[in-house]
Amino acid sequence: MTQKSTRRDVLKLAGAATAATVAPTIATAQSAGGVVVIGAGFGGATAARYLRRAGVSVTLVEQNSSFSTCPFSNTVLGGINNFSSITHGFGGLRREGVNVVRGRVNAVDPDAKSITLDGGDTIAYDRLIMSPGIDFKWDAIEGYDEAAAELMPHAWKAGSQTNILRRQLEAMPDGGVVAIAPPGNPFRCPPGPYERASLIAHYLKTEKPRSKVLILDAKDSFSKQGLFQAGWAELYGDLIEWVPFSEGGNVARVDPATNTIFTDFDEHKVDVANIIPPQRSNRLVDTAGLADGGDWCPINQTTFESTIHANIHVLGDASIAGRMPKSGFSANSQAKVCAAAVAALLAGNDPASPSFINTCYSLVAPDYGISVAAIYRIIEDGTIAPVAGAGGVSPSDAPASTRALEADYARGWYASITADMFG
Amino acid sequence: MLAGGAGSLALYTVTAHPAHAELLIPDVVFKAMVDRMGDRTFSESGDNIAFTLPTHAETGLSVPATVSVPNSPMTQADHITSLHMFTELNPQPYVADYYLTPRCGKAEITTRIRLARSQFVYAGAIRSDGTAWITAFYITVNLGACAADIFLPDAAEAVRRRQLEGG
Amino acid sequence: MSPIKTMVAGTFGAALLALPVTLPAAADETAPANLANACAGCHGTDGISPGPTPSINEISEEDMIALLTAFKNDEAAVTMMNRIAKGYTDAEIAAIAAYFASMM
Amino acid sequence: MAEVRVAVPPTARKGEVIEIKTLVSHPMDNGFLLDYGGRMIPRWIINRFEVEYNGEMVFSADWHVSISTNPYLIFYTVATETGQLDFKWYDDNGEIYTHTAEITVT
Repeated sequence: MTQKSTRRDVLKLAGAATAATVAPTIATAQSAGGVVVIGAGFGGATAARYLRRAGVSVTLVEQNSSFSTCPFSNTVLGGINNFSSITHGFGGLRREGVNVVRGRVNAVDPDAKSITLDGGDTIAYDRLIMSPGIDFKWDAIEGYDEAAAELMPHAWKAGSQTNILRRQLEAMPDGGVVAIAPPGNPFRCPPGPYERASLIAHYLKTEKPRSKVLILDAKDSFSKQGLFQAGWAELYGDLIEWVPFSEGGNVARVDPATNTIFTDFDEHKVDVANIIPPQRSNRLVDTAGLADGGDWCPINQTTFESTIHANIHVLGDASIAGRMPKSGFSANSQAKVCAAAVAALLAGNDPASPSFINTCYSLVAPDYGISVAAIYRIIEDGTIAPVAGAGGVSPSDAPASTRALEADYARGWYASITADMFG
Repeated sequence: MLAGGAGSLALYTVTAHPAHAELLIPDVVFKAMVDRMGDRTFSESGDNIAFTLPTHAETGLSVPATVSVPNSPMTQADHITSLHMFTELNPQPYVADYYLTPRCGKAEITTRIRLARSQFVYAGAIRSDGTAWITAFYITVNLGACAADIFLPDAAEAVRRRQLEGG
Repeated sequence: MSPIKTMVAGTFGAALLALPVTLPAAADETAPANLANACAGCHGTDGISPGPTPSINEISEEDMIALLTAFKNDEAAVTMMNRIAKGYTDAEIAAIAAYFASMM
Repeated sequence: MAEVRVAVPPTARKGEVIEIKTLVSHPMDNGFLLDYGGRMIPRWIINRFEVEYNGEMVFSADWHVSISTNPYLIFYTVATETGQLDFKWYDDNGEIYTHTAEITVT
């Protein structure tokens, strides 16, 4: 293995070895009907791609013709990137042999081992991988429903919501107040609201310097808090104000007609209201009871197979993956473990022990990046937990050059992970 | 029903609720229950108490918790007189005791509690006829990446938290 | 979140009853692919980076072991890899290095 | 002196069950922690909370050291008549913090 050889030689060898290893897998998968993956996001696209790389026949069902990422959508809000830069097509997946089917899934039938699309088509599966993401709890904040979200956008699924919020920021006069209301834990992308506050502040500082960002928080602490707050003080002075839960930040009610936010004890009339409501797994999982009456889906932590129904794997934000946060990188890492486990199970082999990483960059400004990372394994109690002594956040005393380098690596992260998802 | 009196055994066995063949309460929690709820028979609550907490808390500093007896009519004849919370592995088992009257109209409280580590948290309710229900919830207290906040606004709070996390 | 369905356990029972998961038979050692694939999120599929993150697909096995070990022991300073490398045993570092080398 | 904040609906229909939210700024030091110099921070909490509606106690609580910093509480009461709700928080140090809210019942 350590013998020196030219790159070309090893490529040939590796190719031969791969073909020999995966041949039985292909046979098993095809005879059994193959794998269906629901959702072409960080979890689903990655799972489909890595299954295909393992020689498994894969159908990927996605309701949209392209996928826009939540990661880096804050750069669109901050006017740094345009929306098309965070939107990805599925040509690469198709070229690699993934059967991408556009359709909206309306039911999963674990007994028949099939899914039904809007319009009535059914697709049978041997194993199903669901990475459907989140839905919002529309009843959690009084007055905040889907209609209200058109006026007070959540922008917590990238798409038209992102554009609504960006247009509101562009239309806001100088001196206006932008409120961001993050939910309590757990929710998709824990540092996301604070990166959003940062990049909106960057935009306002440049274009509308008398404006304010007001964070009305349902929590008393947040991810990378010390780094964010130090960056805010350094870059934006008092442009960003954070009101934690214990100082009355919790949003209880909204009035979209007047752009008014009612916290437990106060009311704030604002110019732009970004309400990020509490979340749960995508309601599609309810068609098969996969959340077991709760908000998120319990799963086997090694294979991501549902503990409710065999042959259905749930990963990404919708799943309870031990202590991993609900992030795009988590879903990407989980998807590769899940794909390997599914390929092994189809071939009649035992799945290998998993290892996961979560790496998360946040931009405090375009040239000011901070990060957090952790390595995850299965611990004695059978759940996914971070490896002690590893990971952690960027140093608090890092020089500007390090912040700039981490901002570069944030862009590298995005280029790499989206290439890893979509080919 | 619970067997054994206050503090006489380390574990108490309940077979009242069909869903749970055994209900085991640590001695320290049982003593606290007797102290705050009285030396009486405790029944596993079944569906009587709704005890709502997150299954995972990102830190143990401020965990939302709701204790409710949703089906209590809260009339003079039939109401909840108190709601209680206890912890298994905090330095002390006592969290809070709430004393209700029929004028509350609804047997429910929501508060925020601190938890030193992953553990069972217990809730109790006493009905006006003297019935006492107990229930429990296992909560995992995290300090993981992304969701975790390793830095804090000020050093004193950081020390507080370190101590708290260390139990 | 849903109202609690109780699971009450004593001090001695808690640790066991708290386990919601039964593990399937899994190999004791983490598969090299499971270790190495996680790198792709930042360094690109098979270690080939399309952006500013360094590619790691053409680092020799010896160099990769030396690099990761240096990061792990804080003998080389970078932005994030010191934090990442600490999560792996020496054997796992060797397995990752061999995995990438095998694809060259 | 702790800052107290209370949310009571200013008006309600007779017989309506109203939600009351309270938040107090208080460290709620639990007595088990050390300060930065390694010295024990003594226990200092609000240990009792009482609510009277037109002079009648409708709700009260004993708080212990596992209640979080800046204690937050939601509870309920029946809007029986126009009048006032008197809130009292009892501090370990002997201070009593008070707040009064008016309610109009129709």
